[in-house]
Parts: sequence; structure tokens; C-alpha cells
Amino acid sequence: MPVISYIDAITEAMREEMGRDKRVFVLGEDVGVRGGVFRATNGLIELYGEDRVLDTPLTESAIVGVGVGAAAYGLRPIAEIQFADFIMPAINQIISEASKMRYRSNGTWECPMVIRAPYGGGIHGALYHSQSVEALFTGVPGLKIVAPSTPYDVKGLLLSSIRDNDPVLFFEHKKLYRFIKDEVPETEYTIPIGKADVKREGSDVTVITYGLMVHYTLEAAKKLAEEGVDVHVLDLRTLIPLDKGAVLEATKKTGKVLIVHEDNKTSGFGAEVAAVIAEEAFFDLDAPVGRLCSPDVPSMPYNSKLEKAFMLNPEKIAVAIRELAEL
Amino acid sequence: MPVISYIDAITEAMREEMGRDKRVFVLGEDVGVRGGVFRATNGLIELYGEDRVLDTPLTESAIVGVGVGAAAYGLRPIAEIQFADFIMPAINQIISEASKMRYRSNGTWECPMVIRAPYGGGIHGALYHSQSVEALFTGVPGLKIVAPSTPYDVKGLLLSSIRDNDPVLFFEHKKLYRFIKDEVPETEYTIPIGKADVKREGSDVTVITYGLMVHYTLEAAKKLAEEGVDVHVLDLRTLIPLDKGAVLEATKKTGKVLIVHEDNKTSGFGAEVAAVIAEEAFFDLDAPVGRLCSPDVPSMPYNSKLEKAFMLNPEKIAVAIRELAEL
Amino acid sequence: MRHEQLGLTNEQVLEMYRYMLLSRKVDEKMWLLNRAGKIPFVVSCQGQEATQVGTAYALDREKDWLCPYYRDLAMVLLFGQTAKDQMLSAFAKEGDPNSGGRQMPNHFGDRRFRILSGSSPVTTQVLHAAGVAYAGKITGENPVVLTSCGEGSSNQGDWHEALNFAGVHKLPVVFLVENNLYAISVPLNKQLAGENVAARGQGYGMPGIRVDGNDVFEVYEVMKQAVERARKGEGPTLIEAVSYRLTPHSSDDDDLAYRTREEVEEAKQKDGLFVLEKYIDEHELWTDEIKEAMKQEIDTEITEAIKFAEAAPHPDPADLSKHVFAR
Amino acid sequence: MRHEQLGLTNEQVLEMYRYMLLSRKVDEKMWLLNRAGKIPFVVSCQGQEATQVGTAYALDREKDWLCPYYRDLAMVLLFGQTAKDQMLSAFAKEGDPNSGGRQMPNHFGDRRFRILSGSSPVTTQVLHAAGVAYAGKITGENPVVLTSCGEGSSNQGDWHEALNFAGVHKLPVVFLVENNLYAISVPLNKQLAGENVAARGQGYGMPGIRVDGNDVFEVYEVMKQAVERARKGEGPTLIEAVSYRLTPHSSDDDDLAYRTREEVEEAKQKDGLFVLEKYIDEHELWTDEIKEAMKQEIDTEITEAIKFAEAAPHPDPADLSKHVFAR
Ligand SMILES: Cc1ncc(C[n+]2csc(CCOP(=O)(O)OP(=O)(O)O)c2C)c(N)n1
Ligand SMILES: Cc1ncc(C[n+]2csc(CCOP(=O)(O)OP(=O)(O)O)c2C)c(N)n1
Ligand SMILES: [Mg+2]
Ligand SMILES: [Mg+2]
Repeated sequence: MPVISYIDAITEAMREEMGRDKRVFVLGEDVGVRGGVFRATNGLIELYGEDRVLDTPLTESAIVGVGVGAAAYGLRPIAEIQFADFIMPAINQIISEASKMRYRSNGTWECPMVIRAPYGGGIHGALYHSQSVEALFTGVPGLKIVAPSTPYDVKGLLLSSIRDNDPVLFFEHKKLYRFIKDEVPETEYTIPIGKADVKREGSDVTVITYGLMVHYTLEAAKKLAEEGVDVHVLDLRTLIPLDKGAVLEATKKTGKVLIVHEDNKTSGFGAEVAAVIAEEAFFDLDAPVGRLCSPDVPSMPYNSKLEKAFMLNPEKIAVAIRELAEL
Repeated sequence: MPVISYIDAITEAMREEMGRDKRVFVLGEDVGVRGGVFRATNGLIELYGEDRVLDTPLTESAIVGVGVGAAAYGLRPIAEIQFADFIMPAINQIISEASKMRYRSNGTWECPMVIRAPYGGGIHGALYHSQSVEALFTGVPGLKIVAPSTPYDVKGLLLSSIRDNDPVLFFEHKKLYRFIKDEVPETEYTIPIGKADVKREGSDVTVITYGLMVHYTLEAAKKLAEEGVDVHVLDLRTLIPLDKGAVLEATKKTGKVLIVHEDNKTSGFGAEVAAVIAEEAFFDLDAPVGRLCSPDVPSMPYNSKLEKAFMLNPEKIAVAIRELAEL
Repeated sequence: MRHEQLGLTNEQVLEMYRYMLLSRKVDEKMWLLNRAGKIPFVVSCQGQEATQVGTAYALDREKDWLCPYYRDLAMVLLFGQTAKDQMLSAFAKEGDPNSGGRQMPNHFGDRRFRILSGSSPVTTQVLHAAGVAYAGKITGENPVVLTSCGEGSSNQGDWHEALNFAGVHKLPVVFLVENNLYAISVPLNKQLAGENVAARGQGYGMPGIRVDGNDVFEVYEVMKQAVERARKGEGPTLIEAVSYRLTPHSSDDDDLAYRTREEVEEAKQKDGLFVLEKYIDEHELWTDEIKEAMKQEIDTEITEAIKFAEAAPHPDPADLSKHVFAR
Repeated sequence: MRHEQLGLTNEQVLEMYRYMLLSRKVDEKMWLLNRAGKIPFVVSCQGQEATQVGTAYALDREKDWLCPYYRDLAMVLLFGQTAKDQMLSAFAKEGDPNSGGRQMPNHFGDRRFRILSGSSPVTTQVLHAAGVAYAGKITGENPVVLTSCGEGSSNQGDWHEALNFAGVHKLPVVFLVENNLYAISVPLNKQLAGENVAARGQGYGMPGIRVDGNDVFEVYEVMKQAVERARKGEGPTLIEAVSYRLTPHSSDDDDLAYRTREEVEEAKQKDGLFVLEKYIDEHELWTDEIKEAMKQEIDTEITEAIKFAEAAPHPDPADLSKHVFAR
């Protein structure tokens, strides 16, 4: 199997699905000739032309709103938001329109659309090119929310998202784009939306996480294994619908849960995961449900020392796991 | 003390503070001659003129964005969003601008501004005049979020919000506007942001809630008292900053916690409250942390039977408390 | 005669009138039902029927699409909806083709007639229209898309983004702004910098045309040209039709708080329905019998629609959670 | 001579040139520092200095306000910031007056000079400008507010809402659009329906004027009139200054992916800095000594600024959580 990067897996998924399904088209800022500022749509305009690889004006509400209209018509738009931080002007179209189209029309209209957005930090992006914005949407019924951590997962989940009949927010951690490579089949495969994945089996402490933090946690786990702490790592992959079964099972596995995410703590998605555990797996718990997250500040600063102070890393994660293991 | 309605308490707070502080001004749709579609700004234009009671064009992003500029200049805008559901077009200005002004400028600029928004349902408002939108903002550091339940609280907290040097989202439950009356002092008083309030002392089950649900819970508690179940009711009043001390104390009080809110369950603010309890009061708990919320559907329908099926009420709350009490 | 110069037959003129009258009467009945406590909410088309009929008449009602707003009753009736549909919606019954009773009345959406489901937050549909037209263009089916909104709504950011997008891609969209001089209580001079919406067309590289919205022939004529232009691939047109809202903003409004009875009475003299009736009378396009029969027919149609809708079943409360997602 | 007709002294022309050159040189140095791996990011003013200097020169730099965008280096230098300030920001040091190293370079904000802190999401500042002007107007202090953005950004909804708001209230704002023909990779014809931003002025009831942004005198002349108009209470003006971005979009961009080397070379021939230098040469407004001395001075200034900034302290990581709220 070829070994490719996270971003190449994304490009492949779009390229292949656009070849298979004429209804699929891509729109966003600089997605055409430039192939996207991160190069996720690299080569697509040459293959599929500028009608299906559409450079839009610099207008996020239009990118999503035009997508909603095109999806209603019967196409399958993939909208790229250049940085997740810039999804804000499109929130009205996402929350008032895309998420409610099916419900408000009593199932007669729908919005099969993917909104891709690179999120996350640790790349000197400062306050407005580093944000984790997923928690803005996890409370909005009608949206599916996906945030994969590996090239294999990102390709399989992007294909499922494009084929899904509902709006999917597809969050790609931009630090992962070129950070990791993976074996990815050239043959068609999909990964179902709504299924978490155990990335490491362990018996002492369960970590539930997603995105870049999966890798940092696995690093921490490797180190802790040497100390005799055996860490179980669940990668949510999909945030909404949350794979409750997997969360509860992972909790049962060790009785000690640490939720880790890059987003700030208060009302981050970890809150929902913790709440589900506190409600539905209470009697399986041997210790308080921990959350290790970024601090509650507006976003990570540009200065490298401040950025480092903001970001989680394998060391910080290891400390928190160790503490929990010792309880 | 005069007995006045929730909405009159809001009007009074603005009227008095505009009299005391020339920097305060009101802007929004129909807030002038019409006195607001709910009449919250009734009489203000007559007293303070159209420069300080400004009918804006139908543009929420401008209402907040102009407010941000005016606040930076040194004024104290109170922006009215006609219905909380229509705050979506302003989210970029709230999240990217208002919440980050102080942080990004290293404390040299600020945004002392109140954004008032009537939220909540049960008033035949259908999908777009009924939403609870608070959870969209509780994860955004830099914003304070207030959601009072009584005329006394709403007046005291609105005064504090106007005087606060940071942006405050002030959520008013529109069903409460004329639903309840209360003794409200004519003399100046404030209630600090960030302090929850025990609305009923009890020893069997703790309910943590806010907004309209405070009243429904108190009704349920009254009924349950007759059955011998003694309910402790904590009204959060402020969501951010969360009064953790009060939450933990209320948890300790009974060891059994039910969180109740009108917003849908998944990633509602109850998730954060449950997560705090699961992390910081775990050993005080005698039972799983319950959450009783609206169902995870996009919003409540217009049809009265569907609306009723959506909304919580004292009966549904009583059932959930009873279940918890019996655990 | 004017209508002949426009290529309209006598029968067509009578049909135009019929739809204007039907709309007016359905609307009037809704107010009565509301005042009688039978339906919770009304928002009217009264005073704007000439604009709406002139518009819909210029479109291909077998092929073209509508992204209308809440006052466009006459438009959707011409596209195929019936008085019965309106009453099912007003009573929020299961059979409501727009939303199965989930949305407020006048939140149109009907797959049968290519009327895309709309929401309450104003102006979002204007972007959907661009999306539908874009999809129609790249699939080669090329329907013309008519989208409309109030003049107040034309100040929203989405409106700008939509006109610009459609202008860039020369999409077959006609942007109609129904200027009724008020956005709820806010008069033109506080809404619009230029008093004139049509003047904005130039900035988007498209014709901007202002017409007398009370003159169904003038609207039809200009609309016809715009539709032809769109059909030929020459791009979008902006049309501002000026008329007046003869009712309060909605059943929750009290318009005498912001405009005088005299002003409303004066506007009634120019009412497009009245103007067309006079035209038909003067040119003797009908006999008294035909006229009477038409009125009778409409009355019967509405009476039966109300009877049917009142007796029709409510949606099943168990269906509250249906149609959040596809499956 | 042209500058005399505009009331500019020889000294002023030299000062204009000095600031254009200073900006250019600071900018060029940043690229070198970036390529040397010393600073992570650069976004340039190169090619737009004439526009910016002509603009700032027409304002009252002791009283007026700026809500600029990320290319406006020359503007903020004229308002009082220094090369040292820029380097502190580029190195993200504690002493950076804009943000204490929290924001990327060119995210200007400086209370000392009434430069309102800006963010990365484009066009939000245009609404802030309207808010500052509104506040200045109702307090009677009436500063003129200059706000700017790129032509791509002028398609955002906030831009529309801001121009309309300012138009309605005849606010003393000058809206500058620096049209450099590209929004990252997207050329004008894919961004703008009309090729011409100035044409939009009419739709907001304000003059819309297009100038050669390479001609500092033309910009100054038109700007002067707009500022006078604003100062006299006659309302806002829209000015579109056309020039060219001589560098890639930012240090992360590769502009040859979307434009030819020849095109860039051709634009360099029209470079406003070059044009002004020729004008000064031709009219012998300086001697070779003065010219050389100026260049020398600037070089020294920048070299020292870099030395200072490199040696300056980083912000204290412990301050990460400072300035989220007032206390
Ligand atoms: C985004 C948004 N903000 C506010 C409202 C509340 N609202 C409903 S209609 C209306 C006025 C609309 O005025 P206009 O666009 O002129 O249309 P008209 O009702 O006059 O036909 C307002 C403020 C809304 N529906 N959506
Ligand atoms: C809301 C938002 N979307 C996207 C971006 C990413 N972005 C930064 S600059 C830019 C292009 C800006 O073009 P233009 O307005 O013409 O200004 P220029 O850079 O050409 O001066 C884009 C897309 C952003 N900063 N903000
Ligand atoms: Mg109107
Ligand atoms: Mg540009």
C-alpha cells in the first residue's frame, strides 16, 4: 500500500469521488489554480475544470450559502473554509440553514454538503489561524461533525462524508497535514461516520481524544508503558454523532478516564463526553473524570513561548495520565 | 417595594443607567419609536433621544460591529438582537472581535458592551423564534454570559453587565417577560456577575438550572415536597464565569444532581456543569449526574402539540427528580 | 390596451387578478382566524400582490425556481400551492406541504413546485438562489431563479455576497426587492443610505431597475425582460418594486406606533389590487357576472380550505425527532 | 508643479517619499529575516505605499482614527509607529505595542495613535470604523475615521453593512479599498462582478471614486476632499485606489502559481515609490546628498530596530492567561 500524508489522503478522496460522481464539486477561496492555500485541492482544477473547482469571492457566507442552494438542487458541494477561524461569517448559513433544511421542510428538502475546515494550532498561526472551533457546532442538531487523526481515517471518512445525505463539518488538523504519513489503500474504502476507534489497547487509564492529540497521547502512552502504566486510547474520529457505545466501553475498560483535547476546556467537546460518562457509566468509574485541555484564553498567541505554553504536548499529557493512574 | 414584571425590570435598568451614565446607549432593530418588538426599550427614545436609542438597519453584524467600535471609542453600547435566533449573522463580530479585543491587544483595547437577546420557547415561535443559543458562546473565552430568571435578578444583573468592562451576552427568556412579577427595589442595586443563587433549600436531590426552567423546577419541587422529596434548586444566573463553588456545594448538599435546561442536551451548557461535577465533586456523588434537556432536534416546531412535546415542563422535571431520588 | 402591448390576453389579465384577489382573501381570512384565537400568527402579503403576480407571471412556472420570502403568498399560489395548503400551514397541520406544521405560516417550501424551503432569518435565501442557479448552470439545465426579500433585508451582508456572486458568474437569477417602505417600524431613511435599492445594481455589474410595485403590468414587463436576459445567459438583474405594506408587520405588531392611519389610508388608494380592478372595469374585460362568480368561487375555495384544515390531523408528537438526519 | 497645486511643500513631498521608502525597506527586511528563518511570517505593503501615504497625509494625525488592514504599514508609520515597533511585532516580543507579541505582524493596533486593534478575519474593522465614527459623532468630538481593506474583502457582508450604516448616518468615515488586483490567487474577474469597487458608492448614497493608487498626489487630493467632506458632516466617501501587490500574498504564498513573472515585472514599472522618486528627481526637490542621507538614515534606523527587537525580551509565558477579562 502506498504511504501518503494526511493532506494527500484528503486530496485523493476528493479526486476519486469527483471522478465517480459528477454531482460533487468543490468551492472555496483559492481552491482553483492555486490548489488551496494548503494544497488540499491540488490538481483538481486540471482534472475537473473551473466549474467544478470553483474559486469563490472572499465571502464565507456565500461559500456555504451557495453550497446550500446547490445541494438543494441536487449537487454535492464540498466547501472549503480556508482556515476554521474564518468559518464565523458562515455560521448563520450553517446553523440556520444547512442544519435545519431537512427538519424544517419535514424531510422534503435536504442539504448533502461537506464543509472542510483546517483547524488547530502549533504552527505559529497566532490567534486567528490556530483555533479549534468544533465545539461551536457540536450542540447543533442536524450537523455531523468529523475530525479524523490519520491519513487512513481521513480518506475513508471524507468519502463517507461526501456520500452522506446530511451536512457534515469536516475538521482537518492543519498540523497533521504533513506531520504524519500512513498506509492508505488505493482501492475504494469508506469508514462509517459515528464510529470511534481504539488506537491503543490498555488497562490502566483510558484517554478519549481526537485530532492531533491522538498522536501526542500515543507518544505519551509509549513513554508511560516504560513506566508500567498501560494506557487505552480511544480516538473519537467522529464527534457528532458521538459513538457512545465506544465511550462507555472504553470507560469500563479501565475505570479511569482522561479526556484530552486541544480546544479550551470550558464547554469544549470534552464536557459532553465527560457528561455522558458521568450519566451513563457512573458506576464503572474508579476516579473523577479528568479533562486535559488548552487554557480558557481566546486563542493561542503568536509568540512561540506563549504558543508552547498554550499547547498540550506529550509531556503534559503524560503527567495528567500518571496522576490519574496513581489515584 | 413595587412589584414589576421581568421585562419592566429590564427597561428600568436601562432607563436608570442611561440617566446615570451618558456613555450608555442602545442600538438595535425597532428599539426606537417602536420601543422594541417586545417593548423592552419602551419610553427610552422619548427620554434620551434617537442618537442614544438608535434604530439600526436590519443588520445584526452591523449592530454588534458598530457596538465594538463605539465601545473601543469609550462608549457603553447595549445592543439588542431582536430574537436570539438572529444572533447568527453577528457571531463573527462577537467571537472574532468582541471576545478577543482585550486579549489580542495585550490589554490596551477593550470592549465594554452588552448584547441583549430574547431566547427560549414555549411561545409558538417555531424553529426560529424559540432557540436557546447560549451554548454557542459558553466555550468562547472573553465573553461573559448571563441568563437570569427573576425580575429582581434581571435588573441587578443587567446593571452589573452594563458596568462591566468586558462584553456580556445577556440572555432574557422571552416567556418570562410577562410570565412573572416580583418585588424590585427602586433604589439602585446590583447583583454580581458570576454568582449563582439557591432558589430553594433542600436535602434530597439537587437541581442545577437557569432561565425559565428555574420556575418549572420550583413548581416541580413544590409538588414533590408533598410526596416527601426535598429538592434543592440552584439557579446559575450567570453561565460564564460559572460559579463553580456554588455548583460543588450544591452537589455536596444532596449527592444527587439533576441538571435541567431548555436547550437541547448534546453539548448544551449542562454538559459543562456535569463535567465540572464529575471532575471536581466525584467523591460527593451518590448517583449518576442526570441531565434533563430538550431533545436533540434542530429547534421546537410551531405546531402546539409538537412544541409541547419538545418543551420541558414541571411534570417532566418532577418525573426525573423522582427517579433520581429513588436511586 | 396596455396588457395587449405586453402580449397578455384578456384571460390572462383576469387570471392575474384572480390570483391577486385569492391571495388577498386568504390573507384577510388569516387575520380573522388569528383575531378569533384560532391561529397564533399571521404575516401578510397585502399591498404586495401586484408585485408578486407580475413577477410569477413572467417566470416559467413549470421549470423555474423560487427562493421567496414570507410575504410572497401570491407568488407561491401562482406556482401551484393552494388556499388549502396555506390553511394547513396556518393551522400547523401535518398536511402542510411546506413543513408539516413545523414552521410558521408563510415559510414557504414545496418540492413539487421548485420552491426552496425558507427560514425566518432574513436574506439567507438570496444566497441559496445563487447556489441553485449555479447548480442549474453547471448541469446545463439552466432554470431561472427568482429570489425576493424586503428592502430592509437588502442591507444584510448575505444580500451583498449573493448579488456579487451571481454577478461574477452571470447567473440566471432575478433579485427582487419588495420595497414596502418599512422594516417593521423602521422607515426607509433609517434603513437605506440611498432611498434607492436599485442603484446598487451597478456595483454588481447588473441592471438595477425600480418599478411601481402596485402596477402589475409594469412589474410584469420589467420582470419579463429580466427573465429573458437570464435565460439568454446574460446574467442577473436587480429589480426594486415599490409598494406599501397595508397591514401591520405581523399579527404581533401595532403599526400605529410608528405610522399614521392617514398614511395607511393614502396607500390604500394606490393598492395594486384596486388599480387592476379599475383597469379591468374600465376596459370592460369582464361582466359583473364573471366578477361576482370569481369572488364567489374564491370565497368558497377559502371556506372549504379552512374547514379542511381545521379538521385535518395534527402531526404525531412522536414524530418530533424525525428528519433530523436522513436515517 | 503638481505638489504645489495641492498645497504641499517640497519638504512634505520629501517626507512622503521618506515614509514610503521606510515602509518599503522595513518590509523588504522582514522578508530577509523570514528567509533567514528568524521570523515565521511576513505580509507586505510593497506596491501600496503611495496609496497609504497619500491617505494618511490627508488625515489629521493628531485627532483622526485608523481602522486599517494588514498591508497598511506606511499608514501606521505616518500615524506614529516606528520601525522598531514593527520589528518588535515581527519578532513577537513583549514590547510589541500592537499586541505584546500575541498577534501576527501587521495586525496593527495602537492606543497612542488611535489605531484600533485589528484581527485576521477580513473586513470586520470596516464596521468598527462606523462604530468609532458614530461614537465620535454623538459625543461631538467628530474625528474622521479612515478604514481600509483589500478589494477581495470588499465583497464580504460586513463591508456592505458598514457602508450602508455610515451612509444612513452620514458618518465621517472614509472607506478606502486598496485594489491590488488579487485576493491571494483570485484575480479581479472572479472576485468582483463589476471590476470596479467605486461604482458601489452610489448604492450607499456616497461618492465612489477610483484613483491611481500608484500616484501619491492623486490619492492625496481625492482623500483630502473626502476628509473635508467628512469633517463638514456631509458624510462618508468610498475611494478605490488601484495598484498592485509586488510581493507574494505572504511569506507562505507562491505567486507564480497564479501570475506570471512578466506581469509582476510590468507592475514594477508603475510602482508608486519609483514614480515619486522620478518626480522628485525631475523637479530637483533634493540633492544627491539629501537622497543618500535619507536612505542611509532609514537603513540605520532599521538595522537598529532589528538589533533592538532581536535582543528584546519575550513575553512571560506566565502571562498567557492575562487580559482575558478586565480583572
Ligand atoms: C436576521 C433577522 N433579523 C431580524 C429578524 C426579525 N424581522 C423579521 S421581518 C423584519 C423586518 C423586515 O423588513 P423588510 O426586509 O423591509 O421586509 P418587510 O417585512 O417590510 O416586507 C425583521 C427585523 C429576522 N427575521 N431575521
Ligand atoms: C474572513 C476571512 N476569510 C479568509 C481569510 C484568508 N485571507 C487572508 S487575506 C485573503 C485575501 C485578501 O484579499 P484582498 O482583500 O484583495 O486583500 P489583499 O491581500 O489583496 O491586499 C484571504 C482569503 C481571512 N483572513 N479572513
Ligand atoms: Mg420592508
Ligand atoms: Mg487584493
